[in-house]
Amino acid sequence: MLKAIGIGSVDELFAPIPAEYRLSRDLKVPRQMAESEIVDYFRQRSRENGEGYTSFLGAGAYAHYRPVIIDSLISRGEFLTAYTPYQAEISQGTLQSIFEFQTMICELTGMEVANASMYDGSTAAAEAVMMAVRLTGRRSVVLARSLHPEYREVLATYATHQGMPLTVAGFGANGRVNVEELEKLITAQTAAVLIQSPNFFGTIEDVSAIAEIAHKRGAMLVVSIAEAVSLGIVEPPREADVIAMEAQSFGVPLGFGGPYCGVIATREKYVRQMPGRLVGQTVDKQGKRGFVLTLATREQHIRREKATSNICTNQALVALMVNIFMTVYGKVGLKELAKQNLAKTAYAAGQFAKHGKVLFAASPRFNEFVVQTSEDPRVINSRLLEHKTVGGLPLKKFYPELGNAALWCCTELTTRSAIDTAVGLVAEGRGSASSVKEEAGVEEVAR
Amino acid sequence: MLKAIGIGSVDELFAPIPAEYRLSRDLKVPRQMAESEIVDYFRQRSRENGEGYTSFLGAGAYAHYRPVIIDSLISRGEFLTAYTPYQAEISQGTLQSIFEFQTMICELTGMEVANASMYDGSTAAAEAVMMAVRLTGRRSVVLARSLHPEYREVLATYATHQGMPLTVAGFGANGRVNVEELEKLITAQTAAVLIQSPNFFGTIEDVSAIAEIAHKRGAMLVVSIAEAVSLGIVEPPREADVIAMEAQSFGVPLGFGGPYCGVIATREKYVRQMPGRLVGQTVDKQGKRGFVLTLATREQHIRREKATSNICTNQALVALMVNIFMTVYGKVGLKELAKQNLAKTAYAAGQFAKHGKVLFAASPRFNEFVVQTSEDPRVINSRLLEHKTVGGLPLKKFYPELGNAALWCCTELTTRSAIDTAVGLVAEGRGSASSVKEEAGVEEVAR
Amino acid sequence: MKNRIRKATLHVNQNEGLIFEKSSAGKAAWKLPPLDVPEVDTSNLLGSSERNDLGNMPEVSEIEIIRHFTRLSTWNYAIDLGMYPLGSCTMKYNPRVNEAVARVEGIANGHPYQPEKISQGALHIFKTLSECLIEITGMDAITMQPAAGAHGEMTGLLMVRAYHHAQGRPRKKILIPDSAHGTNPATAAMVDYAVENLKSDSRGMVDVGALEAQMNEDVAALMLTNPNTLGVFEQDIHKIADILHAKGGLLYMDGANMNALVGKVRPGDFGVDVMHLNLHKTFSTPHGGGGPGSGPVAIKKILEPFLPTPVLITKADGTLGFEYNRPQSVGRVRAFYGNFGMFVRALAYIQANGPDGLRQTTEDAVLNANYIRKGLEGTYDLPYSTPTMHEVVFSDRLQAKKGVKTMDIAKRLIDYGFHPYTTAFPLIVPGALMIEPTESESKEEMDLFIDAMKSIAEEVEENPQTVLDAPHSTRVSRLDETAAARKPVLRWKPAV
Amino acid sequence: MKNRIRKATLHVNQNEGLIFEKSSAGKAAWKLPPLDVPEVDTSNLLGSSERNDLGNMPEVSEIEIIRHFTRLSTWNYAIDLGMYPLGSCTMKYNPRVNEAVARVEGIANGHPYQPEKISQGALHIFKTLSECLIEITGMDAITMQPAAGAHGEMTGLLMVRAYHHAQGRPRKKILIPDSAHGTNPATAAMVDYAVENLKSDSRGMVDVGALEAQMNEDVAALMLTNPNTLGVFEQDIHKIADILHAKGGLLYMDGANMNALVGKVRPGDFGVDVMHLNLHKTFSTPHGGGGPGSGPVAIKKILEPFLPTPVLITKADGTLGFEYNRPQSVGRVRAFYGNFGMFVRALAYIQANGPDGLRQTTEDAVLNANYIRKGLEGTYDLPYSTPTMHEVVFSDRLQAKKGVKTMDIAKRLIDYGFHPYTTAFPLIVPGALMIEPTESESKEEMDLFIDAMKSIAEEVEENPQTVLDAPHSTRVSRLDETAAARKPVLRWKPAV
Ligand SMILES: Cc1ncc(COP(=O)(O)O)c(C=O)c1O
Ligand SMILES: Cc1ncc(COP(=O)(O)O)c(C=O)c1O
Repeated sequence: MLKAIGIGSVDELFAPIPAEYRLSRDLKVPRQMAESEIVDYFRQRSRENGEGYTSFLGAGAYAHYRPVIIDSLISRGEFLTAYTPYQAEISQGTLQSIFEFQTMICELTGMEVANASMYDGSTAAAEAVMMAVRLTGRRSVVLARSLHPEYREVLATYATHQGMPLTVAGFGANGRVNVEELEKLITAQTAAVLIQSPNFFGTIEDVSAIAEIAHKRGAMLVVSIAEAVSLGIVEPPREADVIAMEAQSFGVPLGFGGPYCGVIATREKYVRQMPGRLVGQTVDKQGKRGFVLTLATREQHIRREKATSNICTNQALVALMVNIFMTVYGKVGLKELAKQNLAKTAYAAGQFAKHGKVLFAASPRFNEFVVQTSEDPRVINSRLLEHKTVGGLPLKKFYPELGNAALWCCTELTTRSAIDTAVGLVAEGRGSASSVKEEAGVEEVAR
Repeated sequence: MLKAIGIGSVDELFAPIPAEYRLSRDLKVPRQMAESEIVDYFRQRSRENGEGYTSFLGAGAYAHYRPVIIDSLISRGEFLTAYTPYQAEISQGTLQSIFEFQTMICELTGMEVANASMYDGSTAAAEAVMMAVRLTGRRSVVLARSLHPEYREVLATYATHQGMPLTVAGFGANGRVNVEELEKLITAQTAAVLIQSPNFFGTIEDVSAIAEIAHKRGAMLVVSIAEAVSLGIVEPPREADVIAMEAQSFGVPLGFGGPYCGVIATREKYVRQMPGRLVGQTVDKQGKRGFVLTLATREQHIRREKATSNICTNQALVALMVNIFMTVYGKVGLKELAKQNLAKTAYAAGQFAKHGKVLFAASPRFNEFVVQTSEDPRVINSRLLEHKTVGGLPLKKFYPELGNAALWCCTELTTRSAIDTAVGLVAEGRGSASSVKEEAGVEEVAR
Repeated sequence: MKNRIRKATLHVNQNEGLIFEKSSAGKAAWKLPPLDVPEVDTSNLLGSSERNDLGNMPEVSEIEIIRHFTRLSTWNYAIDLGMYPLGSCTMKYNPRVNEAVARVEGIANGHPYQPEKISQGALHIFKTLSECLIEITGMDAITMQPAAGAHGEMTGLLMVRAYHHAQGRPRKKILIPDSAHGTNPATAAMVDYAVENLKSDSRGMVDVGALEAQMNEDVAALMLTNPNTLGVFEQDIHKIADILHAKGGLLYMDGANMNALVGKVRPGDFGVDVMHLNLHKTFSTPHGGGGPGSGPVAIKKILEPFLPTPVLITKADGTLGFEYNRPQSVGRVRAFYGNFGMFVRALAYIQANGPDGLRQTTEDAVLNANYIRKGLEGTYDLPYSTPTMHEVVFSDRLQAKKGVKTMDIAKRLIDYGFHPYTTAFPLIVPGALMIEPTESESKEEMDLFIDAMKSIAEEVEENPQTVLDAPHSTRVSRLDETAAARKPVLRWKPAV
Repeated sequence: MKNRIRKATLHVNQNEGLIFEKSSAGKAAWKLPPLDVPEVDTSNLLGSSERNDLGNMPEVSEIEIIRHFTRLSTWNYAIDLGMYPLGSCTMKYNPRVNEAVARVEGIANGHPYQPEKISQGALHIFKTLSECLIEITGMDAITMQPAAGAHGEMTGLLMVRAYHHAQGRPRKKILIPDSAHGTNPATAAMVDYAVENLKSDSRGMVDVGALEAQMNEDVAALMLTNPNTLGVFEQDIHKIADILHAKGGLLYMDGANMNALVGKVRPGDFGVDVMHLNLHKTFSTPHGGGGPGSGPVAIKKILEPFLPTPVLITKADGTLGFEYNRPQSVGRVRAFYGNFGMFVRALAYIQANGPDGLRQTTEDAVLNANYIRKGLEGTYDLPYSTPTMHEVVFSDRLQAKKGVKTMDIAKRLIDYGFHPYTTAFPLIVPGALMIEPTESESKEEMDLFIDAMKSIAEEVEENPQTVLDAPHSTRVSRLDETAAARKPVLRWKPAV
């Protein structure tokens, strides 16, 4: 090949790089490893990473069963190693599956249009809010304190640097948004009200009430959904103007936090302000049905600085996992699945109520609940950890006002015996002031 | 559908079955389980099945590294869920890959033709012998005691029920076939001489010497190869008339003994007496190259009781694993792989020689060797087992004449530290008469 | 042609040469870890046994291998792509969970000789499946060793042979109906039995009269497929068994068609003494382009002493293990314990179905076959009007008048997006179209199939040539099999 | 057309409707375990929040799902099928071992909030990869949080913004060359910066004079892609950096084209202050039809205080953990820690290559691009003769004379068995053909590509219509995008 090109050595090709910058040494990265060594390396890391632990963690990342066929199908090279479907004639597989994804998201959320995916639930929420800002021409935002704390942080990052004022509405004793407070915070400048339902505590918000308040003032309501499985049994926030969802629960591995699958769904009339890719149906020269990326004039590669967002690569393959999961469970399965989550959680909350205080018990919840204990939950968790069990998420860091509280989650995978064991271990420390030994353990499990 | 067929209930379709035999109860099999339960069940069984043990077992089933792409490729539905390629126009994928498989087997064995696979190495050996019986018109067989004991049992099963006399030639102090004895056993009735190389002890036989003896008497030489990786560095038995191989070493999981991949390779002139499927090259109507199943007139579906064998379904998908493995390592890799096996084994044998007696040390070997100890190897193994290590295969059952001997195997996956640990543990019991406690353990690990 | 074909279309497809044609020195897809023991001098260790050259083995990169086999795969038809109605092959869905559990570490990597103490997991799977299969067949014991159906036939007949020997009067022959699969006579011959043909009657069943006449003390057994290869249940099965047993013969059942019976009737209950199962048919293990299979043989008590060794047992301490010491055994039929990986898949299939699921499966399989029979009756000739179980056999009699044979119709089906049915078998139906949909097919898919078959029948009338020249849509057209057999090219050779 | 096309052919392909069109009540592909806790009265628990209807969600069987997606997949082109020379996208081989290790239990199932004590495995991967990327880029620190390149750009510019604020003098604009990718200006706008265009010179590089003139205290940073989107290395990069730094501006590098530099030169060494990487380009994580990606941002010391939270640290006790308390941080850009699954794949890629492998990879990528340039020079117009690094950009000027545009040539390439190159980008080349082979392509595959491109050029002369009507071999012909955008149909609705 060198000959064909007419050069003597490959280095000649790097001549354009000023000599003084060229690297004359090896990079300091691990030496080349055989495939067997690579596999061993990651197996080892896996053993250091909670392999085989029982967990009661949720809080925006949920452990649901992943049907085997998801990986069988997404592992097909035709899906795995294709690029964004710009060339429609040889991308119909990806395009039709996205069209089906958009359809199912609409069916589940009660919205009219959905996009092909966003990075995750938190960025989807932020982009949804900016969408409202563009649509209303207003710039301030009111968000709920019962929204996932990290989602709030992300919105803050996106908003503050654009000089968008944010105000936060607290929650009441029922674990729901304090509607009176919210109402006061909404002004003529409020572009959007952002809430989550089921909210961070697993409590289902009174969406219609909040929608009414927001709309009365001409603000748009953006609802974030972090636990997609709830849609099987919980009425979707149909009164919302935009829904920003995290679909990880639908067949996406926990994977230590990502990749996940954000989605934005909204009303048809808002579609031209929607960020992200959209697939539309059309016909070919022979009138045969086909699918293409459409409304690209919203996007960066056409509109550049005037685009609705800078998003380009999204989470396509993860959206395909979600798509397959939704197809496997479908109309009946999703409901039954959600029911099991509800039942396990109801049982667990009931058991905990016997030994600790379960907060917000009055309001409807899906698969998470907050348990308040006399003991510091971090101490409790270090005790559970010795039994290969990961307890609920200590809330001190996010909600100091709740004292010794932790957020517990149960899914269809949580067994009764695991619940009973955990409840027992929590009860053990009842009333006891944390011993020194336990205190020692605290830091390590603190988040 | 019932309506379309014109019946009232499905049961009407089962009317042809005499009522007295129809089953009116549920089958007593496990209740229907959810996919998640099935996965849990097998995970549990896996934990009870030597998961995470280090092993020094070979003896016809070898632990080599399996490149990841093998499963990525054979998992494609187009390979996994296709039937035998009878309809060539929509089976070219399977057909071409078998043609490549046949070619590589020929390259490695030095033979002229190879079939598409047999059940395993043991049945391949038995069918190869029967092939010799048909070709020579003679009926008796001489086999080597250094042939895998279970292969000998299988041949006995196939042969005795056809009234084919079998005689066995022992091995000498060098671990190779006793040539003098062999020579005496070969008669004018001897259809075939069957040996294994590397033999059951890992020792490489003097194939040319044996071939000469056999051919001198008009008998055919059938050589069985159980450790395919040896072909990377050990000269193939080119003087053989038929080679019966077990290709499990080439990328096939140990899988507790199966499915594996037998193969028969021989000379062109014997092809019409060869059992099993064969793929041949041809052209289509436009003269385009294509592949088809050929010489089917040897097979049961055409010749029925006159067929060369009754084999129909073979081990196609396993042969595809083997094919991919051979393609991954190829001309250079297979040699380097074999070299590593040789080096690990040489090191291990050297270490063992310091503490026990390594038999047959004078002859060339590949990746197995026999260690003789004062202690009963079953006692040694129960000690190793406590360190999650599976020692060599105790040989008493198969070769009582060798006393306290065990067959050890090392592959590229055996680490130096694992070898040192094992050697240390074997040394521990040196000279010591097995204690009572140890004796207790014996039965459980006895084979 | 276009407008008629609804299920398939043309699409661009990659060509691909032989891997050897892509090979060039220096390319590699492998990498070994650094050696942690001293290098060795191979010629010193191996002497004259050292090999120096690996001939024409390929040298290619990993992406070339991925592309090579991915491209090749796209030339295959498969269950995963559509209906695969091969009669007698039971091409049902191969559940992916089966593949997943077969790859769980301890199950995929267990060594056959590892101590029983640390093999309880595998042995438990072995035992559970054995018990399920015994219950499903209504027999008393089972061997899991045979690697496929034909291997099971051999194992079964060996036990029959050993049984008669033990009785002190060996027998000479096996009766086999003319409708039987080729492996039946081939197997009988392999175990040194003479094969005697048994005629079928007008209903396509065993002619009981003829059997009565042919049965005598020389007959070791009758090998019967039930439902037989016409998809017909042998209604006189009990009479048949009685006739055999009366003269000391045994009834062997080829269980290839168990998909018509599971959960509805048990061979053990209607007089079968020995039978094999095809886990790769009835129990959903994948065909993989021609295997691996698994052909367990279930037997009645009288044959138990003759089971191949080893036999799985529960030991005194309650753990599972193998018994090797069985003096009357026919011996081993293969190394180790059988195609264990297939046991895992078959058990997963049984667990996923449960008692009700298994029954339902059988009912759907039979229902589907009858739906297709109904749909094509009249369009194609139905040589036997006897009730259909899991598969239906038509003949090309009507189309043959136009010179179109079953194989031509089969090839034309490819253009319509289907895999052909089984052609030219059973032999008692000249020009057979042997169709087995299995329970896996939806009404939608079967309607498309019926449609396609009818449309082809019309084409045969309107312009037979289209059918005779089919397939038209595959990357290769009909291949010259005669040439392939006349001058066999069975391996690639470098151009000289 | 046939005889010219060597790499592809036609083959039968399955049609497939929308999943909703296959749905019918009662079909199911799911099964839940029996509930081990008391059933609950949902309406009692949820009251008015209870949902009763899931609308038109599908009901299908498992085999239908397997077939649905398997059939759909066969309509896609992919790296696994052949050369995918999309310029700027670095469509290299995606190693399968990456997929395997990403699925190892503890790695696939780790919860982001599980105690750090039992997360050391994931954190170790995180740390090792971070260190590798810092070494490869020659920068001082890194954040792994961004989910893709554009997200990385935003994160980088937020840090730039925070830096200038901390300096006490916020700035208004970002300079962006006219050759830049669309995400660059879009990102600048998202973080409230004005975008000012920077002209390229005749060599396709930044016009240093123009830069000198445009640079002032209002400029926060220059966003530069290097090699730029013409595949040209910005030789005056050091001058450019100096000009920016002299006036207090920062140099942002879009690292999308790092595949041309890894192991040969480090951006940190030639003056870059902040840059993003695309693990889904340079580091072989699969594109998956449009993601997931990962866009880590590497920075110089001066920007470290502004890194998004949390930041990975080694704690007093030597274990790894996250630091959340970083007062000057720009804040989070997403929940949790980034697309961790992609980190696993990228690290596996680095391990499989090692220092020599990484350098070799870069050399091969550049060599391949130059081989293609050489092969097509003369046949296609090369607007910039400046030396080519990892990709080469031609224009359709010669073919346009016959009315054939870059998109037409691209569509015709499909018939030849290739995925098209990138069309109509960069904007400074009207009718661009942007070709990036990557290191993964063999000479054989590239020769076929060059051949195809030349053959198409001839077709343009002989009969342009064939090219204008292309593709001819795909199951759908060119689709009506205008209609799609005019009356958008963005979801399936049941026929009423
Ligand atoms: C009726 C019948 N018997 C026996 C066999 C042979 O089974 P196998 O191919 O598993 O050896 C088959 C398989 O084709 C069959 O259809
Ligand atoms: C030069 C350049 N910059 C930025 C991007 C955007 O990266 P991503 O798609 O990962 O957001 C791309 C990807 O297409 C690109 O080619």
